[in-house]
Amino acid sequence: AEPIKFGAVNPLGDITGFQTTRAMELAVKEINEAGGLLGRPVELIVVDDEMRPEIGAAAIDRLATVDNVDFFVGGMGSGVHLAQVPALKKYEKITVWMGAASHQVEIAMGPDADWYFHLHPWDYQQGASYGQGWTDIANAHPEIGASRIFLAYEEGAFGTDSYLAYLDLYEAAKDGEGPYGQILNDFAGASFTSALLGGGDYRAMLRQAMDFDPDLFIWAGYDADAVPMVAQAMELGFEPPLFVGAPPGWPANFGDNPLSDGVILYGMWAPALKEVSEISNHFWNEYIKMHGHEPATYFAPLGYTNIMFLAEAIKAAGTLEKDAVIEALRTIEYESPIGAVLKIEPSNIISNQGFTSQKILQYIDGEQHVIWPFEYATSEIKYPFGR
Amino acid sequence: MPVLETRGLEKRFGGLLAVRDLSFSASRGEILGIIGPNGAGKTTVINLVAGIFPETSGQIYFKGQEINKLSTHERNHLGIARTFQSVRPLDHFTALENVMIGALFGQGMHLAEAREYAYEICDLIGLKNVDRSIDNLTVLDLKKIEIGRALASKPDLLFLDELMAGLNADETAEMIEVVRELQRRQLTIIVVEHIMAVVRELTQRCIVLDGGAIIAEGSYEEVAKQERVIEAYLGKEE
Amino acid sequence: MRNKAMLIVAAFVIAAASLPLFAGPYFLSVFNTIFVYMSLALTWDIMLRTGQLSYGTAGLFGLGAYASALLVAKAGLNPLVSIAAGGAFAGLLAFFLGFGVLRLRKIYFSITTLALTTVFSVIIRNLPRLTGGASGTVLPRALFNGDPGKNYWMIYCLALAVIAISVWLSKSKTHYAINAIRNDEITARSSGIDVFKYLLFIFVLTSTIQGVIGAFYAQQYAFVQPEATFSMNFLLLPLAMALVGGVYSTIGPVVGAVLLGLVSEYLKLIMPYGHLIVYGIIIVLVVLFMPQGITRAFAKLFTRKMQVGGVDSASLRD
Amino acid sequence: MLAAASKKQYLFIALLVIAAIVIGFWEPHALIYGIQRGSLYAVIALPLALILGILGVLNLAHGEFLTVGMYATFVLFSRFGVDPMLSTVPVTLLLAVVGVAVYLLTIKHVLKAGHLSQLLITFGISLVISELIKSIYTTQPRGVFTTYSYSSTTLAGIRFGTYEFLYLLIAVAVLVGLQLFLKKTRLGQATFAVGQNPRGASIVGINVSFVYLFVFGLSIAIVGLASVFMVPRVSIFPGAGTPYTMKSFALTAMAGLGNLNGILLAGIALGIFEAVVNAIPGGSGWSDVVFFGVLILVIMTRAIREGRR
Amino acid sequence: MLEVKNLDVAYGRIQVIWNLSLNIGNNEVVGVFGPNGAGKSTLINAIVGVVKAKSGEITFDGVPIHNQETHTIARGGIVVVPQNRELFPAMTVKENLRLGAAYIPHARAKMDETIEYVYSLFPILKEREKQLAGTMSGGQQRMLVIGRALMSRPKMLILDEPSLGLQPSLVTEMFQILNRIKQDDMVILLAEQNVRQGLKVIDRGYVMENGRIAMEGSIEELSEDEHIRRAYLGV
Ligand SMILES: Nc1ncnc2c1ncn2[C@@H]1O[C@H](COP(=O)(O)OP(=O)(O)OP(=O)(O)O)[C@@H](O)[C@H]1O
Ligand SMILES: Nc1ncnc2c1ncn2[C@@H]1O[C@H](COP(=O)(O)OP(=O)(O)OP(=O)(O)O)[C@@H](O)[C@H]1O
Ligand SMILES: [Mg+2]
Ligand SMILES: [Mg+2]
Repeated sequence: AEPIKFGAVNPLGDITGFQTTRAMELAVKEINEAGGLLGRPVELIVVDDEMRPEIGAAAIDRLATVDNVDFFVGGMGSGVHLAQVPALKKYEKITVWMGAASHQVEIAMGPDADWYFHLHPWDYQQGASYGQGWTDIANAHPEIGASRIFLAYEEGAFGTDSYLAYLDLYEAAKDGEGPYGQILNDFAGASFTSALLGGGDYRAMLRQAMDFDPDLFIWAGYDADAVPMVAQAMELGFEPPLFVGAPPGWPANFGDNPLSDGVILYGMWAPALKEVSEISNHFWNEYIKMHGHEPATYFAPLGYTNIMFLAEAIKAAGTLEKDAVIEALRTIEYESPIGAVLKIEPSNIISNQGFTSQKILQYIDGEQHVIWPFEYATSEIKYPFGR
Repeated sequence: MPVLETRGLEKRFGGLLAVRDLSFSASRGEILGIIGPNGAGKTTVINLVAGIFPETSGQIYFKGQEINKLSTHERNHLGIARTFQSVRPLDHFTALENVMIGALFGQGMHLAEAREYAYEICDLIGLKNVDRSIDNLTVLDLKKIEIGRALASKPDLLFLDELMAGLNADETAEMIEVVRELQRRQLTIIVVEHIMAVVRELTQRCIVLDGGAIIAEGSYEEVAKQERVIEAYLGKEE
Repeated sequence: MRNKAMLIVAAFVIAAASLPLFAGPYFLSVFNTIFVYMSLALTWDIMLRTGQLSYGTAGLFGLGAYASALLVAKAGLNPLVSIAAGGAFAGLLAFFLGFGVLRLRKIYFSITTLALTTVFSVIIRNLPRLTGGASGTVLPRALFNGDPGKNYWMIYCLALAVIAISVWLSKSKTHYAINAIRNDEITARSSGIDVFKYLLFIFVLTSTIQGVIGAFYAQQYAFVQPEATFSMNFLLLPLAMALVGGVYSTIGPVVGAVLLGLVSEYLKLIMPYGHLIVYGIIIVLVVLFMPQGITRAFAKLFTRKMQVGGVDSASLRD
Repeated sequence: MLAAASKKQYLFIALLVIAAIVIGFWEPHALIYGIQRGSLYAVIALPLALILGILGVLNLAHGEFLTVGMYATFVLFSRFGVDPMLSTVPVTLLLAVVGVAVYLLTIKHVLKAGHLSQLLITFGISLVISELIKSIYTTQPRGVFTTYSYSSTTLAGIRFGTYEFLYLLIAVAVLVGLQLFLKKTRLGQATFAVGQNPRGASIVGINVSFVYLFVFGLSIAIVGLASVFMVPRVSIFPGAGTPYTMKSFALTAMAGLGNLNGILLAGIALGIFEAVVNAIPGGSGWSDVVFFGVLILVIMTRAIREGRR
Repeated sequence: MLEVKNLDVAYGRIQVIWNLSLNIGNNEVVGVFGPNGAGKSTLINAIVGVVKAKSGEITFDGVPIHNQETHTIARGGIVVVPQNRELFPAMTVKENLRLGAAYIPHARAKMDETIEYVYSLFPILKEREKQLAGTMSGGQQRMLVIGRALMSRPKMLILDEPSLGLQPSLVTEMFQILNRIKQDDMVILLAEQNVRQGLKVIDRGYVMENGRIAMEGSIEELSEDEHIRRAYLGV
């Protein structure tokens, strides 16, 4: 039978987009092996966006008009996605987008796009979820506090947005409100140039952090910053009790680095989840079996989720009819290998938001472990950071 | 009123005073020769008057107006044109277009007008095959382009810096005719040459520079007799 | 001969103009991008004709984009008007900067224009109140509500205008001035050319165009963001297109942009992973085997001694 | 051209020293970081300047060669457990070979085609190298961790990392080595001559094509040397070297074409400026403006001064 | 000593030398005359390998050199004073001179000696030892390039219009110098527009026209030829 076409736009040259695509291929394979959807096979068509906005936008046009896809999936960078918004609005096809965390996307999309589903937590949601996490952890472990937070953020959109979100959270916390209301007393931030963009010298920033003497030091940058960041902190003798990194991905073999022990990270997923989650375990094994390498970032299971979630909804709707599928996407719950149940809810602007929270993970003995939310925890928190 | 007059002109390059306290003038329709040993400062004088680089001190008057502060192209607009000792053609253009440049910008002509005028000039100086690209032209043609471009800006004062160098007798004679014709058109021409036959033929008056200063002045026959000039410049030959 | 050429050109112009009538949005979108880069490539080339190798196209592109986007977002200006305003802003700034930058030559000019690009983007990033900072500014709606046909016509007209300007320049007096300047500045000055005046004119002209194109880009996708808007792609790709096609001409950048634009789309189609390697190899091969650009290589094939855009190929050795 | 320190340069050195002392008292860390980073910029910029000065090629693939060196060091480390310090010789040699190969395959054939063709071909090369690395190693960063590269000492109550002083050492060594080579050896002198007039050089008996080959190979080897010493301190990813192309270009222009000593001075000066701005709370975001602002200022003042003369 | 056989040279598609043969024996000074564009410089450039011959053969001391590179030819003892100078503009006068000897093994050994000799010929070069070559006046640069060629202590010296731009007294002097060198066992090939002076030093001469040898002969034959007298001697 005529296949159902999923059109994905991913940055294939980047590890995130590359593995996302691989994970999507896995999901499609599994769906088809199980007999497809509505008796029809699923076809995945992927276009590289080269991380260039205009190329990403053209890819939407191509998928919509040349390949005649039924659904849009995929996506990473906010810059590319912003350029795709006008094109997406033009076609109003059901879109289940997994990446692009910037709230600017939400503004651009506006409240009326009922066909648009966004899986990744928005930047402000991530900030909020961490507050919740630290509050929970502080409640569970009286010796752990996060009342002084220092945020180091890279100068680009990703870091700056995090910083702005924190400032809002801090304002609220001053009045005892918001996710950080119960824990945060003092907050400061400083920016740095990411190694990805030619920086890589964090020492001036780290010295500011040291002077501030935080309970929790967190940096929002990229994977390339991870090792030099911890290492330079060591050089300076900077050892905050909680040392947190929030890049979207981590360097290969970061766990093998002796400095990684005790480093906390924010993310949606950790390989260790396979110990506690059936579906995570399944994903992990199948991915390796199919592609011969390990999933390196949470974008891999997210990509898998992206396809599976949509497939489940189609199955539930029993038709490709737009309103029915939208309705199904809004109502079904999907147990994701990410380690959470995916369920659509409204966010600040759009009505179809998927995940709203990240997890708090920690490198312990070279392994990423989940330490919060507690129901997915694979280990106790190691505290304090350092020797 | 002289067309060109300099008063106390000086140019210093680091420790070297290349032109010192130089005062001379040239009047309308005159062909003035500037001669002198290698490194005497002849080319430097041309560069100063043309405004290629600023003088260290002194004044330059052109048609009665002080032009010290003017830039090179403004001086060209006023009517000063020159050729270069080592030819500097514009090799993205044909021979004709090289000449046109002078008419276009020195004279502010329109394209069509400039083209016409450039043909005229090429005719005058005997430049043939003008629509060729210039990268396989002979030295003679390149020199003609130099003079053509300078002429096309309709100058009142024309400097010719070693125009005849590298030409054989035939060609030199041809060039001399060209310069004569220009003189008939009331141009003031200042020639810098090392070929004495040319200087003798062409100039009414010569100034002899040595070490940047005038050591002799007068008709070629007069200066050529002077001991100092022979010693510093001409040598004892012939 | 001449008439035939005119006819072919006219056929191309009309065919391209009627593209929206039969081509789908994808092709429009691809050509839309090609025209954006083509215009930038032409402006870069026009500046190059004066002998100045500019690395500032991305900077003025970005400035135009920001000026236009902010005028729409903050002052509610009509998007079409804002595109003109974006160009005017870039041109005006270029006018003032020109008094300094145009004193420089060679690598000093190049690096300074490049440095200015960074300076612009950092300043914009550090003025979050005005510009939205690092996360940029989103516009309420895209130009023509994202209508691919209208957007196409718009950029097509802009590109045609830039081509026309380029052609006109190569036939005007200015052509003689700027080529003379590139060739030998001393000769140019001595022949009465006001070098600074012409450089300033070209700098302001090309900057204005770059600003307009940037503004169109911003309006079309309805957002500006320092990383995306001041991307090095807006320098390097036009540069590569102009050089691959053949510099110092109108046809070169045009052909280069179309060719590289289509090649990159096609490569992506046949090899999703790693197509950029092939793209790079193609560029290297073009330089090795057609160092004067594709258009001149082909021109040579067809005529013994063809002049492209008024410049003989031999004059490329500088 | 590649002249010894002129009077102006001594003045500049004096100014730099005074500024350094003042900064040293006010914010000693900024001084230290500035010198360390600035030296690194300089080591990487020197070979770029050399290629630009002698071959007249602005090598847009400069940073990609740096990346290649990093990956080579990484591979030696991860496959064979070779400590980066021990990789110095093999990687430097390897990069020399890579440089020679790239030269023979590409650059050599476009030397007469003009600087624009050279610019484009190096752009193509940079694309090929970085995309090739991407397809082999993905964009996921790799790292080589060694404890010594993050050791620190405390001096007069100031704690600072010691490893990066190696950069200063290497910068000085490379600079002195290059100057000795250029001034004292016959090949070095030939290099100058070729840079100014290749045809003239061949007329006096200089093997011009060998000089080109040698200069390119040597330069890329220096890039390799720099990459080895960077590896223990940086993340290794396909774009790791890319930003250094423009930084090197900037330093070369700031020093003035052909002025090798000036590159070290410019590097350190810019490094210190950057570090000072970074040390000011909230300043980090502006450090690029300062870097390029100072660059523009220096270039403009020089142009204006020379214009008046 | 030098033998050129059936030489063809072209710039791209434009051929400028047609089936040209000439030879220069030991201890000979040979002149090449001809109008502008005749191909004198091209011939010289082909001999020293700056342009490559399309066909034909050039041998020096019996060794074929038309496939050698310029620097090898220079080291083999053929050094040229090019018409357009080819100096190192940003180097000092002295550095330019030293470079003339530095890459020719047998000349290197005698560098200091030769430099004094060159200085004695052109005192201004000594005076301006430290001036950058590019800032010297036209005539001074001509002296420098002649001096640089002498620094190489060539077996064969090729001069392409060496008198160009020199002051009259120096032109005389330069030809005297050539007369002197010729006694030191050096072969000289001289292209000149200044035929009157040129005839004073040469043993034999060729006249080139349109890329071909139009005439060959001894000084007497040449100076008596009506055409030569009119076109080159201006009588
Ligand atoms: N830019 C410069 N820097 C230093 N010295 C210079 C510069 N330009 C010229 N000179 C010196 O100034 C003097 C005058 O040079 P100029 O070129 O005017 O001589 P000239 O009379 O034209 O000689 P020639 O007959 O050889 O052309 C020379 O000694 C020359 O070396
Ligand atoms: N690089 C070149 N490219 C194309 N043609 C050239 C080139 N160099 C010289 N020619 C042409 O070759 C012919 C011979 O030139 P050549 O310079 O050898 O003559 P010449 O006898 O030395 O003349 P002159 O007395 O002017 O120096 C001329 O027609 C010239 O235009
Ligand atoms: Mg002179
Ligand atoms: Mg000649």
